[in-house]
Amino acid sequence: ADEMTLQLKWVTQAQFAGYYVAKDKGFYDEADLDVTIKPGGPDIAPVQVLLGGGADVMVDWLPSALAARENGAPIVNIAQPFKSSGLMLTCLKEHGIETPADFPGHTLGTWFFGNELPLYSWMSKLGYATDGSEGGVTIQKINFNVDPLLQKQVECATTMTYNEYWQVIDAGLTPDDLVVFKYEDEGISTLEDGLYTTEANLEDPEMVDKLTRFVAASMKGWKYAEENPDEAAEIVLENDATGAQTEKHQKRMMGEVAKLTAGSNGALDPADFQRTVDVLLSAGADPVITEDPGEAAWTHAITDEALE
Amino acid sequence: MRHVLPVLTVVAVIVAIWYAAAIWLNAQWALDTAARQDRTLGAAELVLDTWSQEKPKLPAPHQVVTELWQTTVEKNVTSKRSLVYHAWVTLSATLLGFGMGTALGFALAVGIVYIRVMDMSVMPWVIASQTIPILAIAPMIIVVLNAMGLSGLLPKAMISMYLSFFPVVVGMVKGLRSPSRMMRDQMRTWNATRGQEFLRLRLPMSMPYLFASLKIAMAASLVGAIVGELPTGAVAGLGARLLAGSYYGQTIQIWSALFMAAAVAAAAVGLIGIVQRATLKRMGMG
Amino acid sequence: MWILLGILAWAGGSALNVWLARQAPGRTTALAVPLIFGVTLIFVWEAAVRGFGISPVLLPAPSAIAARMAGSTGVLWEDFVQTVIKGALSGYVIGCLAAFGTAIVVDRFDFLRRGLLPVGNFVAALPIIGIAPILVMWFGFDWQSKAAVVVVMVFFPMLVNTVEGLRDTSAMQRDLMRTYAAGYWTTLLKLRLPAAMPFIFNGLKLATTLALIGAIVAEFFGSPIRGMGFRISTSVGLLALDLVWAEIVVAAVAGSAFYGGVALLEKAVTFWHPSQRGQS
Amino acid sequence: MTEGAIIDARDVSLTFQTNDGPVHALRDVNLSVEKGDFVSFIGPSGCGKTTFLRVMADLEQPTAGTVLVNGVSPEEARKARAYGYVFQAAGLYPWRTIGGNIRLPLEIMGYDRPVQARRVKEVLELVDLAGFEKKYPWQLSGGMQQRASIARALAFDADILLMDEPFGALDEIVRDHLNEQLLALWARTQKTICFVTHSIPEAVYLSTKIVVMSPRPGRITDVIESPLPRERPLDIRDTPEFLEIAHRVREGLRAGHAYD
Amino acid sequence: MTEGAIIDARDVSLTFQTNDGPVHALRDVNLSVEKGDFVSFIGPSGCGKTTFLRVMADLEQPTAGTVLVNGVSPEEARKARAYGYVFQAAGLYPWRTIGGNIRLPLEIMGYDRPVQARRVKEVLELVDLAGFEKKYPWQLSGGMQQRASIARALAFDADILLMDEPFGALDEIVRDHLNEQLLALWARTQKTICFVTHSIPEAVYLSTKIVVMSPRPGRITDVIESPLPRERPLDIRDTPEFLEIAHRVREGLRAGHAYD
Ligand SMILES: Nc1ncnc2c1ncn2[C@@H]1O[C@H](COP(=O)(O)OP(=O)(O)OP(=O)(O)O)[C@@H](O)[C@H]1O
Ligand SMILES: Nc1ncnc2c1ncn2[C@@H]1O[C@H](COP(=O)(O)OP(=O)(O)OP(=O)(O)O)[C@@H](O)[C@H]1O
Ligand SMILES: Cc1ncc(C[n+]2csc(CCO)c2C)c(N)n1
Ligand SMILES: [Mg+2]
Ligand SMILES: [Mg+2]
Repeated sequence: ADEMTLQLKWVTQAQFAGYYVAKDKGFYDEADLDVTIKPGGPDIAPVQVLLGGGADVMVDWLPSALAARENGAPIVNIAQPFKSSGLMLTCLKEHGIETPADFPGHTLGTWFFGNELPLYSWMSKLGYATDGSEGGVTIQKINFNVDPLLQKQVECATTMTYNEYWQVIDAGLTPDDLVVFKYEDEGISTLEDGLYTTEANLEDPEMVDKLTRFVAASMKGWKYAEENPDEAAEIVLENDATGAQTEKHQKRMMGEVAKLTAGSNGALDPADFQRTVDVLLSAGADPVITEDPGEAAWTHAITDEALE
Repeated sequence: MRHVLPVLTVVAVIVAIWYAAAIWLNAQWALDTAARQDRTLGAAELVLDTWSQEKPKLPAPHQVVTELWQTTVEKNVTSKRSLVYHAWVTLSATLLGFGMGTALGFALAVGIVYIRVMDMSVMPWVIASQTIPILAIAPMIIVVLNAMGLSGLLPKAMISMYLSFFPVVVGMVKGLRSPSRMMRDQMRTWNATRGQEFLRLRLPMSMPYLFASLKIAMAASLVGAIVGELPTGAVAGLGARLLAGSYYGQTIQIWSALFMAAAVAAAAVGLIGIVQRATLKRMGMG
Repeated sequence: MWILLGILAWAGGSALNVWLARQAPGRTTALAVPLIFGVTLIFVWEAAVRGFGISPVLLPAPSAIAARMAGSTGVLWEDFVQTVIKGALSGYVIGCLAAFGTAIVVDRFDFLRRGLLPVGNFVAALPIIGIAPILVMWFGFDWQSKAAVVVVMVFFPMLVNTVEGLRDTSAMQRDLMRTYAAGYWTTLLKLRLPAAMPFIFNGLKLATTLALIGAIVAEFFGSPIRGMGFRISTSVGLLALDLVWAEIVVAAVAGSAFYGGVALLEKAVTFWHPSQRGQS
Repeated sequence: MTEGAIIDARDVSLTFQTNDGPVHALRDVNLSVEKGDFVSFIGPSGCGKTTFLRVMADLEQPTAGTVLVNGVSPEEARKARAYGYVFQAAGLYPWRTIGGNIRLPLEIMGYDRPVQARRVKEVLELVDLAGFEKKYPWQLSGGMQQRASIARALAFDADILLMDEPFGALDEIVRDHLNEQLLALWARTQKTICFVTHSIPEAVYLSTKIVVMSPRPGRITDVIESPLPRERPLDIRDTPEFLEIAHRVREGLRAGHAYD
Repeated sequence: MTEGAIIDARDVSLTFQTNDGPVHALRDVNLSVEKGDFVSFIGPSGCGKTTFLRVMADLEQPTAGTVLVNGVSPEEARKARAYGYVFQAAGLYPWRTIGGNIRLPLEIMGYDRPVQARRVKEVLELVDLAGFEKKYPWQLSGGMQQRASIARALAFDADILLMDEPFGALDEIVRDHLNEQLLALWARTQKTICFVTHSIPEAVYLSTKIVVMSPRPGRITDVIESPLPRERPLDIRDTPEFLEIAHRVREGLRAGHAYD
């Protein structure tokens, strides 16, 4: 079998169920692939791993992938299993924020490491300064958990529909205590988990063949996971080496993730791509990317073949 | 008794302060929760609540102890939910890194003592190297090593090595230079070779320094292994536990991993202490 | 081509140093040798990056880092103030003073010494990466939590060194004070503190590197949107590796300067100690 | 108490408890020293000379017996700053200049600044170290350091001077010179001096009373009252009286020794 | 070169470069020592005695002049292990037993194990330390340590023994005893001995030749050939010849001194 390595963007969880299912259910074997899945972490930049040769494919979000491209990393989107964005901003109701018009004067927490880009775009679209000045908002970097929201160090925090939101709920708050703003609903959503590889890989026919088989098998995994969410969650749990994940949380997460993958057959929708680029280009004084990367940043070559 | 009583007293005081601090830090959450449920808390209820929250700002001592007990004694040591398993993962990287760091530090020290150019050029850079925040470059080191085909234990051990070689260099340079002028002159009058001088004078003379450095190096090495675990994908090890705990706000888990780490460090350092006493005793310097 | 140049530079640099080291020792050679060593190292790095065509998102060339440093002085300065001046320095001062005060109390009451030091050794073994998130949770995101981390880091090395130093007087030196019927405070001031200075400075020097590392690492666990640790951790995500390395260079230079400053002070204060008189 | 005795030891014993069992450093030592006496203690290494001096200085507590210094206990005498002590090694503080070292006891005892300065100058001249006030101890030879340490003990007004082998590290010529000076000082100031030495000629030359001790358990085997006049030129050492006393001391020493 | 001279120094000068400027430790020193001589060096502190011994031992390079030891340069003599050196302080390695310390040079010089054991036993007996082989240095008194250090220098076959104030730290009785033993040893082994001391009686008692030195720049002011017989009981020290040589040494010393 051909060996392949996949670098995830984050730790083992149902967000990546499709790949674990494909491996566990033997879809990769059927495609004559031997896939190693490397979990990510807060300080891992998957792009570095990809360019360093530590992986053949990676999962990344489009905004940070495009930022990396501008910094000289020749990476290309080859498939897009996630159709919609799970990103949202969650506020505690007690702080009196009901609509985006209430943001000025409040502290919004976000993850950085590339994840802050959509929030900056949104704020600039709303016309709010982000340096804490009069009439603007204060942006605070927070870690990848919801403690700052619970401890009231920030008033709103970035959450994912499938993960952090439920951590807030698990902490004892009810949906009634919260106000959520989904990026998808605000019309500023950006593309999330996609599959990327290097330009060099795409020039190698053998590699292209492997990637094609990989994408096909992965999508099969995703569709299986959508249909059997509980079983998929179990598979994820078995693959979690930290032993920190819980069954309840993963099953719930799988259910939410299935909503995001639904509607994608794996091929990138150029319209979604263009919307993401537009959102990023609009980001105020310090834009994330300075020019439209155009079609060089993605390809249908793999998916066209894979989804035959 | 002379040694135990003071320690027990201090520990008792710390535990008391700890419980008090737990009330102070966790009260807000207890009150907020109660307010959301339209309840009011009596003083006793409040105190009990602050000591038994699921994700407290500061877990109470007994919560940490319970967690430690559950994750060490009550779990099979091969289970991924066993702290013993994670401690072992970290310890193996620590020991490998410690070994490599000691070897590197030792080699550098010998070079500095015997080779003039090294003496003059290396030391400032060794000091500068330690002002680089390792956590910042650890992910990059791991990525680069991965790219070179090194993965698993070795990258973590390299970071341990980076942190642990420094105390060994500093201590051993001092130790290898500790023989007095007269002692070195004696060797000269017997026309001893450099090797003989090293083995029979400098090395034994540096033993107390060596052990003092080894203890510091071991603690540094553990920190290195934990740092190295953070960006390896949080797979296994105490660092991964710390990290996972922090993603999911599991403070109790953080604290128990923390104490486990300190216990591992104390045990490893204690072990060196035992070896030290045995060695020095054999050398008649006990 | 570049690889060849790198090898040549390496050979040239070491040869020059070997030659310099043979010359009569003096201030200039003592400075020049490590400098040449460093310059050679940087040149080899540059040559390797160019020669092997290493991607700038893995390891940027020194020239790229230098260009970035020149271009981003504003950001670097802002981060420097936030991390070094506000976080590291204040924590260093508070931590060292607190440890010093504690050391004097601990030294006075033997019960405390025997109780506190073993516990202190245990606490000192707690890895800061575990402590930092907790302190950030307690003290907030701004520099106060960084200072708190630094305080925790420098406290025990400083305490242990000071306590040890205060005990480092010979029986004869203490007996002399007794024959003068000198009290506790007089003995402390005129004998034990001066005698402890070499140890205290050992602690102070050790604490300088710890302080800087502590402040930067703590920023990884929460910070306002400035600071060296913040910049490093977030720029990696954007693959602005030249900025990351620019911050690392600032950190290394600041750390070495801090260390060097304390070492100079040590030379001035403990001029009388054999280790400073250069007679081994 | 013997009438007029400034130091009076009765049945003093001192046992050190060590890991290897008790060490009897002193046993049943009786001695009385009159005001103005110059007493030398001589005896083989480890016989308890230093220990006895330390008992007088309240640096060691006897396990049995009583000692009176100036009619009071050693502790009270120490608190009253009744004596100056010169240790076996110079023991100067390396972070203070020679002047600073000599000034140290004066600062502690609260002398005025001008008085301090005057005294430091005086004693430095006395021990031939004028001009070295600003030097640090390590810049001086061993002998000069030893003289500085003597100066330090002389700087304040103590009636009693306890000196533990102060001239051990010096060569014979310097030693002779300092012996002369010490005698002159003693004659001038009327201090009482207790002096430990290993050198028989030195003991005989300096003392009005020579105490010969024997080792473990340390006891006094002989107390020799010197018939020599108080005024002693250096060449008194060639007189038959001198040689006779020296002979008696040597015999006393040899009796307590393991050899022969 | 003087015929039969085992050590021959011609116009030896040595200047140390220090931060405070040059220190002239030796200037124009000329000396020749015959085989079997017992030479004592005496002089005030800091006059260059140790330095001269170190030059002979190739531990210091003269800045001018030549030294021959056994007809070759000091370096060659050192490499041929021509001498044993006893330092001013005992300098035993604390992690080795007394036996181990004495065995050390034998190990380094590659003696066979049985030979090592035999030699260690022999020299321990020679210095009266039989039975202490397994003890560590800190379990011995200063005098015993010093004797062990002498034993170490005697353990291997060196023609020349260089001793730098080996008995400085000892009391008079022990010192007398060791002096006697050293003479006996010298008579038996026919070694050439260079011996630094501060004690005039010691120098006179031991030596066939006494070298008197004066301080800075260190030079030889007098070389006294002793008329005493090689066989010397301890009470030779009360004879007029002895006192006369002692007097001459004292005068020589005093001349070089700052006092008087
Ligand atoms: N603190 C101590 N603990 C145990 N034993 C001690 C202590 N101080 C001295 N001794 C022992 O007491 C005995 C007398 O010691 P002391 O120092 O009084 O001798 P000394 O006559 O001054 O000898 P020296 O001439 O060598 O100075 C020695 O056997 C010594 O080992
Ligand atoms: N390594 C050195 N560097 C500089 N000066 C030195 C050095 N060694 C010795 N001296 C100086 O050389 C002179 C002679 O020293 P040396 O040790 O030979 O004297 P000495 O006669 O042995 O004295 P002592 O009787 O005190 O042992 C002294 O003034 C000393 O300060
Ligand atoms: C390197 C890296 N780490 C974390 C995130 C943010 N993020 C994306 S998915 C996810 C899991 C939980 O919802 C988190 C935290 C990111 N984008 N990149
Ligand atoms: Mg004594
Ligand atoms: Mg000398």
